[in-house]
Amino acid sequence: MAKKPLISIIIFPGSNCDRDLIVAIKKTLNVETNIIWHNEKIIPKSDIIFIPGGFSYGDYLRAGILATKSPAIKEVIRWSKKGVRVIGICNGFQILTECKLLPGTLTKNINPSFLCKDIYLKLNKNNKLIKNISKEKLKLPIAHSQGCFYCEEEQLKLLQDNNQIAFQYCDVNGNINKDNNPNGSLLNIAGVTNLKQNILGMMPHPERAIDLQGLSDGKFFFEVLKQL
Amino acid sequence: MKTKITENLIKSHNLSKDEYKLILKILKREPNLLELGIFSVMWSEHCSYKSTKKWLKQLPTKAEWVICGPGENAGIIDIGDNDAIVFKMESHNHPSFIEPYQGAATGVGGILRDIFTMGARPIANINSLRFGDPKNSKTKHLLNGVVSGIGDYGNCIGVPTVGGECFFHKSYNHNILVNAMTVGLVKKEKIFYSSAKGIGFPIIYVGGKTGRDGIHGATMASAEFDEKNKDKRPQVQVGDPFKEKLLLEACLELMSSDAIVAIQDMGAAGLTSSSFEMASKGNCGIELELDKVPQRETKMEPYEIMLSETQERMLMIINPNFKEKTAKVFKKWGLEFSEIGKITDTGIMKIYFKGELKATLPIKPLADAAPEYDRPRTKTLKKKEKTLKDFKTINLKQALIKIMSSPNQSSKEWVFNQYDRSVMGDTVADSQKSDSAIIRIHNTNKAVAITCDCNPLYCNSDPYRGALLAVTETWRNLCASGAMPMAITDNLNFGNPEKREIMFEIVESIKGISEACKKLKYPVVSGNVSLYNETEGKSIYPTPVIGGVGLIKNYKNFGRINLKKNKTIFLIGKTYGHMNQSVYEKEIMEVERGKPPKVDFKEEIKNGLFIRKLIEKNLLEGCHDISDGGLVVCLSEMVINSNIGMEIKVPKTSLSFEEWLFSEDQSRYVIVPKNNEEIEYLASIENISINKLGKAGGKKLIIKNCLEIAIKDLIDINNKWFYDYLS
Amino acid sequence: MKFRVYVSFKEGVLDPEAEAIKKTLDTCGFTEIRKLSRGKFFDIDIKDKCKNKEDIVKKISDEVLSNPIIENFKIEKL
Amino acid sequence: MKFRVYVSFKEGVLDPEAEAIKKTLDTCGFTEIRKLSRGKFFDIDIKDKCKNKEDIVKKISDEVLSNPIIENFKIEKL
Ligand SMILES: Nc1ncnc2c1ncn2[C@@H]1O[C@H](COP(=O)(O)OP(=O)(O)O)[C@@H](O)[C@H]1O
Ligand SMILES: [Mg+2]
Repeated sequence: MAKKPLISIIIFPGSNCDRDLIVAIKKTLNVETNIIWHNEKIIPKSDIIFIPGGFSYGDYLRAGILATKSPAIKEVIRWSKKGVRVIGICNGFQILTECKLLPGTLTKNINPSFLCKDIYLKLNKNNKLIKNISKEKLKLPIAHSQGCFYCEEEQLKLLQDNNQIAFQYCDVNGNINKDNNPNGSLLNIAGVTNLKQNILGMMPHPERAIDLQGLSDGKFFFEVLKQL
Repeated sequence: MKTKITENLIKSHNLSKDEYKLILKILKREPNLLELGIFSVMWSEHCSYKSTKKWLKQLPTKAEWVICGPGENAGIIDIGDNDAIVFKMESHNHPSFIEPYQGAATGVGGILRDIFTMGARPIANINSLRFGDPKNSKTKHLLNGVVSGIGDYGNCIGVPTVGGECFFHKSYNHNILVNAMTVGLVKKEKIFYSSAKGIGFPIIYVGGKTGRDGIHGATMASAEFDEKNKDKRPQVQVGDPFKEKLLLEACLELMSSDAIVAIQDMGAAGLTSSSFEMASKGNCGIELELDKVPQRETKMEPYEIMLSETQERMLMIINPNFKEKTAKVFKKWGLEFSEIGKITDTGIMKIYFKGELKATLPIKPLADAAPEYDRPRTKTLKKKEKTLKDFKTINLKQALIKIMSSPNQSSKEWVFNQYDRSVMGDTVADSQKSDSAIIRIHNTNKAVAITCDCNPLYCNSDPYRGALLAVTETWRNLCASGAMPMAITDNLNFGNPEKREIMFEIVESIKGISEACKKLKYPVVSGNVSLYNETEGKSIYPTPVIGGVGLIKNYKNFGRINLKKNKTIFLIGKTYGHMNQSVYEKEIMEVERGKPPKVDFKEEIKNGLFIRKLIEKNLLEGCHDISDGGLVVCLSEMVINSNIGMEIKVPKTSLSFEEWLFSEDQSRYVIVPKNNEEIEYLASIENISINKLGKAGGKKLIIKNCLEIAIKDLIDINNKWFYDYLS
Repeated sequence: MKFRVYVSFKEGVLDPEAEAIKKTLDTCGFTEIRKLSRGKFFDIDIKDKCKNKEDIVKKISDEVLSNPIIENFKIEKL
Repeated sequence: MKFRVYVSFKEGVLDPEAEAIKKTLDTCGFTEIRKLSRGKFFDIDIKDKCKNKEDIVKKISDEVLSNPIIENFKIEKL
């Protein structure tokens, strides 16, 4: 992107990481975010559309489902088909799977209570969307109770074969194993893209880790967006 | 169908005979049932503070930086640059015992509303919890429910829950404590108050529809309701954090205009106390039309509408020029709202229902006549206690293991991992990383430090000193985080004030808080009182929980519970070996005896200011105050947090190893300087007691000639209890 | 032997979740719904050899599966 | 007209909450239970005047009330 990218963010009733995301984008990319209220019927052509974390509609019924009924989501679907990049974080990821823009689903954590902690993420350097992040691993916070990624076996195979698995939970040395799977996700999956790799969903929160002591890897995530 | 006001009815409304006589005098006639209900809640302990008002007045509440002290929905302090911090603590003890999940959740919801009612955006929650003996059959269920209730509510609304306390003791077997505190941020010129203004201005109700939630049980049992509507039993309050989030955003959006003249949340006693207090503060009258109150259930009576405690509701007085704007904002956020009345100049509250006048109450006389008691009190009858020194010695390593794996000293990871601590992106440190939680003031370099504390064993042994120590402990926590302590909120949890010994505890505690606050120039700006925490004559230990708030100039320089390899470890402050009421005596000797430790305020202030200065100048790698469990617990926590070991030598002293390691003398800190000479020099010129303890490094906590334990073992021991207990 | 236990809210208890679902359905065009309420069910298979099966299911429903303060339950033999 | 929609997990999908309940029951002595599974139900009242009531309920169940990747639903007329 030569000139400043146009970044839109959709806010639903109950979203609560919208401000954090807007601030993170401003701090890392020096861009003002274009705010879209959930019932707007038109989203202007954007370079990236973000769906923030939080509890859209209180996460009632199940996380993400009620938000998929908003008018703005129809626009997200339309733009995503045209190749516009769409990134959903946490609740945004849940919304993207619920409206089937991303494969699989996010179910209750294996230990069914809410879990907030800092985790490490291993990056898939063969995934188009994130491969230019200048780090092997990111340390980011997670905070969710429905983050266990699940899909059917054939689908999982496809995700692997097509490099759609963008992030996996790992330990401080980058090892992926059961002990550092915080929520029971298949293959420690923390983030996936669609087949075309223009839509990304992830459970961890890069926007909360911009400039705090010991927690600033989120900036690597945002900075790479400049290069898209 | 006029209900006769019988003696029983009066009694079931918790009104004494004298109080009823006063009602007759004020009204110059008999009240009807609705009016009786209103009197009963307005004069309840909860709303009128009738047992404690006399004493609360003695609390020091002023300082140049105090913008608003007790009396409003929350206290407010000035942190410079036009920013102000709004905070308060509130209890939801009884509802949480009945239904832990909803009770705790709605407790959080209630305190959040108190904060945003004043125009502030909530930026952090903390909580102080007391449960019964873990072996008690109900404890596990209560712990599970309360923690997930607190977590789910705060997580959903998107305010980080960054710290707190969780303490077990059998005195809470039948009365748990759930005290929640919220801290908010507001621009000084955008503070909203509850005092009504504007004759003729409309009163707007917004938020959840009114149901029969939480209507006083005893009152509902009264004759008329019992026979006619068997299914109209009182209901538990259920929290709706999603609605609260909408309410929060809508209120803050509307507050950015000049629409709102006055605003008040509907908390305890719902519409009654909110409307009454607004009118009373503004010296005006009020007219309500109850048909216009949005209702969730059918056939609700005026009595029920006025006394309902449905959550997530607000009352506001609107400048009529902004009616449209107001409607627009509430519609945007999908909130139910309704104009339910207006402000008048009559000084009278008039309540209409279906066109009929149902209640007429003079506001000022009712408020002014609210009872205020000086209840009799006597010193608790306990055996004369003096300091006892004959403690049992056992293997020191075994003692440490037992203490670090005890429910009260165990890592609370199981608890705080259920709380979203990082939302809002300004959590510099939760209370695991520093002695208080540290929240950056958005878009600035400043931060607030927040902590809460109370040691019930200290308070039970000596309510005066115990309360005083709770205040100093929060002050020390703030200093150890590098913050300038500014003000406190308090939550006074006690048994039945009509008992002389309990009243004695209450008064002594308030005196203890006052004394500490005066000495530390650390005023009380808000608080809450929760009485009658007793079952079958057994009262809880006196538990005056203190919530402290301080200011950090530069969020990058804060005190970390941390070690650094090869750096020297120092002890600040004097060790006298006070063991009574300590964790050691409780856990190892299984006794609670003697007096809690003393505080020398000169020493306390000197050490606290010294520590803060070191942190502000970024001269420390790590810092931790010494509290429950003494020096060795403090050192263990530093080892666990940093995953770095240490080797310590006990200095030559007349104290035994036990006293040296486990005593709970006050005003002490452990620090890890970047540069030893500099710190030693600064300490010498300020006449600070400083002792070299040893060095950080290695994979073990080694205290020469006393004990040795691998970090890994220490971590396992410390983590084990909660997971074993709950799985 | 199999039982199904239905757990639902008592009359008058606020159910924010049902309210939010109903509202969403309204706004996305399912305006035909007059009322929506919500509950949970549990299918329990009890070992054949054990006596008083029904009492056991009742006890479990009361003590574990439902929250008697806000919920009712009903047991059905399958 | 009233309908009840049952939503339950597909065969083979892990339900950690049901597992947790089963475990709790085991530890508090209810060892007679062979199996416990869990589901949700929704009671939906559709306005009388509206046509294709069942289709509407089906649509809502499929699009909103259940998650087709892990859940099945069944509709019952009440
Ligand atoms: N123990 C206390 N110390 C200081 N202030 C107190 C104390 N208890 C209550 N207050 C003050 O009295 C007022 C009324 O408190 P409360 O009834 O809890 O308010 P609300 O109805 O808004 O929750 C508040 O301003 C509160 O800060
Ligand atoms: Mg209030």
